[in-house]
Amino acid sequence: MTKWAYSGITAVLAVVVAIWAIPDLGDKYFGYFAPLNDGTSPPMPDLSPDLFLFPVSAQIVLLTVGVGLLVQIYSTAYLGHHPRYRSYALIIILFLLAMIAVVGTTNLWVLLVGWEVMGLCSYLLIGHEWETAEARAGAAKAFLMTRIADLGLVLAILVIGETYGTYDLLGAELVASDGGAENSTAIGLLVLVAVVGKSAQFPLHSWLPDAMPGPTPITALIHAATMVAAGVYLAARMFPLYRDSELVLVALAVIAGITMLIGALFALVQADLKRALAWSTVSQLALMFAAISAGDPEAGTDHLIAHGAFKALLFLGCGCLMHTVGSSALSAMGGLRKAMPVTFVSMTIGFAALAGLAPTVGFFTKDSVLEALKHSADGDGTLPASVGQVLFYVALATTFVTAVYAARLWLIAFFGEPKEGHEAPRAMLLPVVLLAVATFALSIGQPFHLGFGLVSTGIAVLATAVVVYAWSNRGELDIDAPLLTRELDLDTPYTRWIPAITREAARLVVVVDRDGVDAYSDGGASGAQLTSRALEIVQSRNVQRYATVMTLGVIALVVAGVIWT
Amino acid sequence: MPLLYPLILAAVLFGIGVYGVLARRNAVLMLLGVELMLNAVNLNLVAFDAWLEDEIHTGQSLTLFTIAIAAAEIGLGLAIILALFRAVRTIDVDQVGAES
Amino acid sequence: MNIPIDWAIAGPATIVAAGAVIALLVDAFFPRRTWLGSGLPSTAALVAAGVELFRLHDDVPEATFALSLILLAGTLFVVVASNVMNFENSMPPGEYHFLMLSSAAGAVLMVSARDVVTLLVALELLSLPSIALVGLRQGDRRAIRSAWTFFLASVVSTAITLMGISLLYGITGTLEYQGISDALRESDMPDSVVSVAVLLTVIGLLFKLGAVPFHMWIPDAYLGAPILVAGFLSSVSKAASLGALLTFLGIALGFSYDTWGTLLAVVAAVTMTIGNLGALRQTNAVGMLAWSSVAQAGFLLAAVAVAGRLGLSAALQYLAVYVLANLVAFAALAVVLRLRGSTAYDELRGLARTDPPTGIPLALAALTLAGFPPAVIGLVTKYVVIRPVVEAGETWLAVVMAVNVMLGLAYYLRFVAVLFDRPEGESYVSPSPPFSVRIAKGVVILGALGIVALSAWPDLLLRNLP
Amino acid sequence: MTATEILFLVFAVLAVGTALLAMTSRQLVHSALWLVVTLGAIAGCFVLMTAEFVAWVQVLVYVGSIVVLVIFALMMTRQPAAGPSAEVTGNRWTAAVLGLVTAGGLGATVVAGFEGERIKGDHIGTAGSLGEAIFNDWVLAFEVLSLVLLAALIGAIVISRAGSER
Amino acid sequence: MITTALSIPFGLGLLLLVFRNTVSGRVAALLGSAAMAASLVLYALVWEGRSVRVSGEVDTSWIEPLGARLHLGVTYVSWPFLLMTAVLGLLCCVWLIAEDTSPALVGLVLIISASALGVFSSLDLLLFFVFFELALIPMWFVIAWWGDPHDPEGRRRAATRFLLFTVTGSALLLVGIVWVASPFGSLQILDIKGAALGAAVLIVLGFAVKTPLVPLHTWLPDAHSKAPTVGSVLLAGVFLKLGTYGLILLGAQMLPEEFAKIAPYVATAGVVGIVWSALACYAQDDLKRLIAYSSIGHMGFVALAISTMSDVGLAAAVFGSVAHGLITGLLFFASGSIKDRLGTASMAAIGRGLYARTPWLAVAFVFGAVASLGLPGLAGFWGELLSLRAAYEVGDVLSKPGAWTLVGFAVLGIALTTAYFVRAIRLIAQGEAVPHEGDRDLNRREALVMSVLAVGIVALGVAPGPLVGLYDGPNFQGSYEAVTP
Repeated sequence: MTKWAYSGITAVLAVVVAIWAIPDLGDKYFGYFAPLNDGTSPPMPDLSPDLFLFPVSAQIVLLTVGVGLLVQIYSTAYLGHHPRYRSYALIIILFLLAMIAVVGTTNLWVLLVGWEVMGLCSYLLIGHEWETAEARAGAAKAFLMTRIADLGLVLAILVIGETYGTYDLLGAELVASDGGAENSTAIGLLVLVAVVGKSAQFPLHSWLPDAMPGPTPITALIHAATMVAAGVYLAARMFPLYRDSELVLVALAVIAGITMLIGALFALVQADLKRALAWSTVSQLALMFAAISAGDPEAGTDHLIAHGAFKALLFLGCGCLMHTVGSSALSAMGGLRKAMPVTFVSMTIGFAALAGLAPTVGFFTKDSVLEALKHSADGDGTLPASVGQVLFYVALATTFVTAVYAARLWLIAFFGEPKEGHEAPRAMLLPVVLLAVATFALSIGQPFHLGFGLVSTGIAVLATAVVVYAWSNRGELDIDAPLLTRELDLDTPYTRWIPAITREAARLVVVVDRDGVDAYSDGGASGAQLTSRALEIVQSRNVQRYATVMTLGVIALVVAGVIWT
Repeated sequence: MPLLYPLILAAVLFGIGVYGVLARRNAVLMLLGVELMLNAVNLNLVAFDAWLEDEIHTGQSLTLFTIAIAAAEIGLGLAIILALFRAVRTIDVDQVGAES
Repeated sequence: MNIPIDWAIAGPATIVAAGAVIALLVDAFFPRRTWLGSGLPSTAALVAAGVELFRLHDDVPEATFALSLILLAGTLFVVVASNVMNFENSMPPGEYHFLMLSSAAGAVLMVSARDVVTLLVALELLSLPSIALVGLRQGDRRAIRSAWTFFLASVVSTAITLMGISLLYGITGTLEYQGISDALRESDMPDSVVSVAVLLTVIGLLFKLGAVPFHMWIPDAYLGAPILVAGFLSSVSKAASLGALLTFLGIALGFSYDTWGTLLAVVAAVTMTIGNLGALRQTNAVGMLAWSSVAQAGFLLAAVAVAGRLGLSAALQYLAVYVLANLVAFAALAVVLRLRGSTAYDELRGLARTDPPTGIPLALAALTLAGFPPAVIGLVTKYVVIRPVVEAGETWLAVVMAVNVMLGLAYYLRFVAVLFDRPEGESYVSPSPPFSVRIAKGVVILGALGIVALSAWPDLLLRNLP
Repeated sequence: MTATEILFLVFAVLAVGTALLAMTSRQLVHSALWLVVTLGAIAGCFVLMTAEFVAWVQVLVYVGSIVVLVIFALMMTRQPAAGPSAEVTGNRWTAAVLGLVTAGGLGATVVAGFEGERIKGDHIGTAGSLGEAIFNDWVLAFEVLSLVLLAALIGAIVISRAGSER
Repeated sequence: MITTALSIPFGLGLLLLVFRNTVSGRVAALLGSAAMAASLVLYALVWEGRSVRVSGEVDTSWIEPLGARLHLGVTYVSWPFLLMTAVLGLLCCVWLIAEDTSPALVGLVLIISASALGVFSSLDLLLFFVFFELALIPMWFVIAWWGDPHDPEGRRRAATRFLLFTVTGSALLLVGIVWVASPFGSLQILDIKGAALGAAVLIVLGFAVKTPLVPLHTWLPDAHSKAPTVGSVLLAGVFLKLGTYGLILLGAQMLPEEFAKIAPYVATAGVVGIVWSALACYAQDDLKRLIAYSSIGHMGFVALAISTMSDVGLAAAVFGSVAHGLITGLLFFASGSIKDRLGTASMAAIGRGLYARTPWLAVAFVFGAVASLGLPGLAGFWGELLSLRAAYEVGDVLSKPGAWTLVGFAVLGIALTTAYFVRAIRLIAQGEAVPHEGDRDLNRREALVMSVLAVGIVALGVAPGPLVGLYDGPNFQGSYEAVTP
């Protein structure tokens, strides 16, 4: 049956990528070894695929294709009978290719192409169910916000080209790493715009939760492997170019701090599992950016990998639940522990990783992020100590909140009085299980920081305990914080003001264009017509009048002549 | 004799002729106005001729020609006016053009 | 001093005049009233005059030669095309040809005159017969009315001109161009007096040319006159007065040209604008052409205004093309009038489809007048006429001309669109037309071919005119 | 102030007065007759300006023929009772202004140009001298003029025929 | 060779006009396609490489007294324009291969394309101008007779409006040409260097009407929306390029010194046009009007690029023009076939859910839209990117703060462009399908035409090298005189 064909293609792709990438999995550092294209004015742009992988890029590529493959397999069952399955699957493959292009090249133009093609793909996939208004709206919102951010990247590339005389990332970084970094503030801020939009950080965060109308596998793909991951990757990748601009780093830190906290809080109060997970993604990504701003990109990317694994797990699991109860609303779930054991176990692992409980990978990577933040809090990071400290404590708070909502979701979804239900088909379970395994497997070889291990575990356990206590007392975990449920109205500008302003401006322009700009032509035309009519009137066939006009003309002419000469 | 006498006279007559052309209702009388203008011109020509003592009498010759031309014009003009009268039963300059 | 009587120049004119008389006599003594019959002598006379002109090629000034050639050719065109009118038994052919030719003689004399007296007499010889021609159609109220309008207006303008001449005579003591020029150069007259005299003198020519505000007789006269007479007025008599204007200003006032130039430039600008605006709302082909001829006069005047600085060629070349296109248009309209009885746009609708031999030349002529491809020659002459204006530094005038090109296209295009439009109702089927109409059509096609040839090789024109 | 000048002024006043009368009189025939006087006076001025021949021509052509023609024309085109003061159109005030402006303008011009010049009056324009001039120097114009007259004649004939056959 | 390439379509066009009643529309269109294909091949072959100043030069005497010569040739600037024009003309003819086409229309299309080719390949000012005018009256007839069948009055008015606007422009252009040529004594574009500032202003004004630059653009939306499909394609794809090409050749290259003084205004007008038209698009309901306005925006980018007067700017201008030709061609073909089916181009009337009703048509439209909003990897992107880069680098003529402000507004314009295209897609392509009896998916002919364009767009987008390479590389000596305003 044909729908497996696309999974087959994806598998082939995955294998090829694996063969290409695995040799590059070395020890983790950003090394710089590339011929510097020296030349004052950069060359005309071209799209030569200068493939090159750093160890971390290799990891991300592998994650991408891995999750992508799993998603394809999952989709065969989840969406296999959809009339438009073909375009859906093909777009997924294009999506993966784009992500590979972003990660696997040093040619900034190729990177840009991949970057924006991803935006297009997510637009198409989120809008896959374009019959529904929410899907249309979510898709449009995602596309617009990310595209506006992408323009930042375009300009950033232009500035890089002008600064380093090349559009080759390695070349640029080579110069930069030799202490020759210039315009780092400009470049940094522009890159910041790009990644903030792509990875849904404050203030461009609201498109990610609104993208939930998209099919759940797509959500998993976007959140774990492709779209948002690209943002973090780019920020880490271009770190050398803006490292020595404190302004940029502080800005990044501030954004990260705000985002991680509000993301976690919003996740805490959601009544919809998918949306809650989406917000948790936002806040987790913020954690990674915090690490980068603290001068430790590796920590950030590590957490990216880990998060990719367990967030994909969680979303796919959520898909299984939806497949059973037919909705992603928490109210519809509950007590599925018995009915769907496999899903239960794997998602438990996922939530544990999210909460940062050992021995899941989430525990290790989050700890190294916290470690990095602590460093900068002590002032030996790239950030000013004050900012570092604030960021550090915010991060701790976030860890707590994260653990709380993880526990909450887990409890609401699976406990309470048992419900009827059945496991999802095998094609859907398999990826979930595999990811659950991965969530453990990836923790092999992760650095272990004892102190933070204890601290964070303590926080997590405490949080879980609180939730469990509340649950056992009140029997329900509905949090009534209207302000948070309204998500602080942060979205109002995008939903109300900007569209309204644009619409009004557009109306104005149309009116002016019709009645104002055209004035000269219309005026001329009507003037000509009027004069013409007037001439007809003067043309009374009365010769005496003619003679009068003639005489007047003669006098005028003579007077003019006399004055003139 | 001062040259200005005939010149001023010519100017005045020319003005009167203009008035005649522009004011008279009867076509023939408009024509007479033109004649008056031509005569004014003749006065000028003759006066200048006499003043310049032109051997080849440019002025006076032209005067003669003007008189002849005037005759021709009058002839043609009267013919047109008569035809006009026969055609539209009036030579009232306001009515000639008015009704089509 | 002595007035040089240049019989050499007078030669062709004399022949034409003789032809006129012969035409009259032939018609009188063989009163079969066939157009062909009385058309032949005039044709012969014109051809002979042309031959004579070429024989004199070396002893007449280039400009005069070219102008006379244009005049003779134009008259010939009209005379031959006039055969189309033989259905009008209300038009006496003999007198028609006589008047036509005598006024042509006047035209030729006008451009070859070198003293104001001759100029004036020639001007009369040009106008009086053409007035008679306008009123020629018997028992036609409109015709006689337009004749009356034309007559009075032109008589008044003559009187004004004469006043100017008399003053000029008083100032300079002579009426011979060269003499005037010399006298003015060392006369101590106040400039104001001189300018009054000169301007009054020029009025008569401007009137014939149809410059604003002396244009008002034109629409009435053209609409009332027999259509080919209108063609004659719009081409030959305009050409003659233009030539006279050029020579008079050129020789008599050459040294102080710029003063008059600027004034003429203003007149030209006003004229072309008024003419185009007047044409905008016309729905009768003849009316449209009448107003457009006013506009074209404006373009010609623009060329004249700068001719003092840059010579006559621009004016002559523009004039030649204008005359050709205009005559083609009028001849074609004459055919239409003969076959359909009206030249209103509704009557012309779809002419180019139903009767290509007439309609397509008509469209071509309109495009030439508009100066628009495919009639490349029109565009080239527009270029030719704008160039000296720009070179003379009168850029404002050039811009006005540009705007007027647009205005002109507005109605020429409407006309062309009407010609090519799908004819509504029953499409007109022309019965096999009589021989005379065939002749006229032949002339039209010939003229159109001329336009095409010139469009293909503009050199033909631009090389051979001075 | 010689006798000639006085006489000239008399003629001038006469000419202007009768011209005004001619251009304003209600009776068409009267105005024609007034015009005769004007033209005669102008002929007198010609004589005083030593242009005898021109003067005679003036008397013959104008007074003799043209005016007669005019009067006939007036007779033939007698309107069925036109109302009083119907002989001037509504245009008259404009006309008056323009006439004044013209006269004034021309007067100013000639004053500016020819102030203080005098006609000596010892260069008589006799028939002989004039004829000499015409047939030596202006003969071309003269010939052309004959054609003009012929053309005008023919034109007049045709036109008048044009009106008749309707 | 060039003369052949020109005379084939011209001749055939005239023949078709003459024998419009004897041949069938299909045959006429087939012949036309053949002719355009032939001249396309010829123009492709005539290229002798960038090192040759003028490829396939033809130079014979024409009007000696004026110094005008029949001087034709292909330069590294005009070549892309020529190929693009030939391709569009060919596709238009292919589009017309149907029973119901009138042979006269094919003839006019041929003549229009041929005269555009003539403009691009003429190196003599007067010849240039003649070709420039030659296309106008046929286009008038195309719009006024074959235009929007539901609005005879409107299409006539639009046609006349278009003609009068452009003629005013070209008349000013004529004055400018005269002004340039008369002191110089020659009409040969490549020889002339420098003229009065006023002349340059007139020339730029003339082309600004054609391009069009705000505020001289108001003729364009009406004309495009009333014209028949092929008419719109030729208008947007070819006619606007006459303007940009003229700005490059007669403005920036022929009169560098003077153009340098005008350039800032041109750039500003262009960028204002970008934002202005984007906003106008956002409020449009008529699909064809929307595309027309979007053309104004793209031409704004081209104008910005030209006015930097740098090599990058030149590349940007050429690339932008060519890309816009293909993309807008595709968009107009798509919207035209929508209009053919449903009899209207109003998005409200078209109704939602074209994805479901006519999938391939919808896909074609969305593809065109995505290309037009400048997605990297498609043709539309590089033109805009390069002109941004040119403005960011600040050529010799623009001031740094000015240029960077312009860049900022241009970027804003791109964002708005995305917004209105997303809106359009949302309004007609997506949504609950409301079937219409007119719903038919692409037939073979339409599919062929559109897929050719799509392939071209992707090709240009993935491999911009060959085209931009014309204006780059070691052996490329700059395309402008060095200017110091």
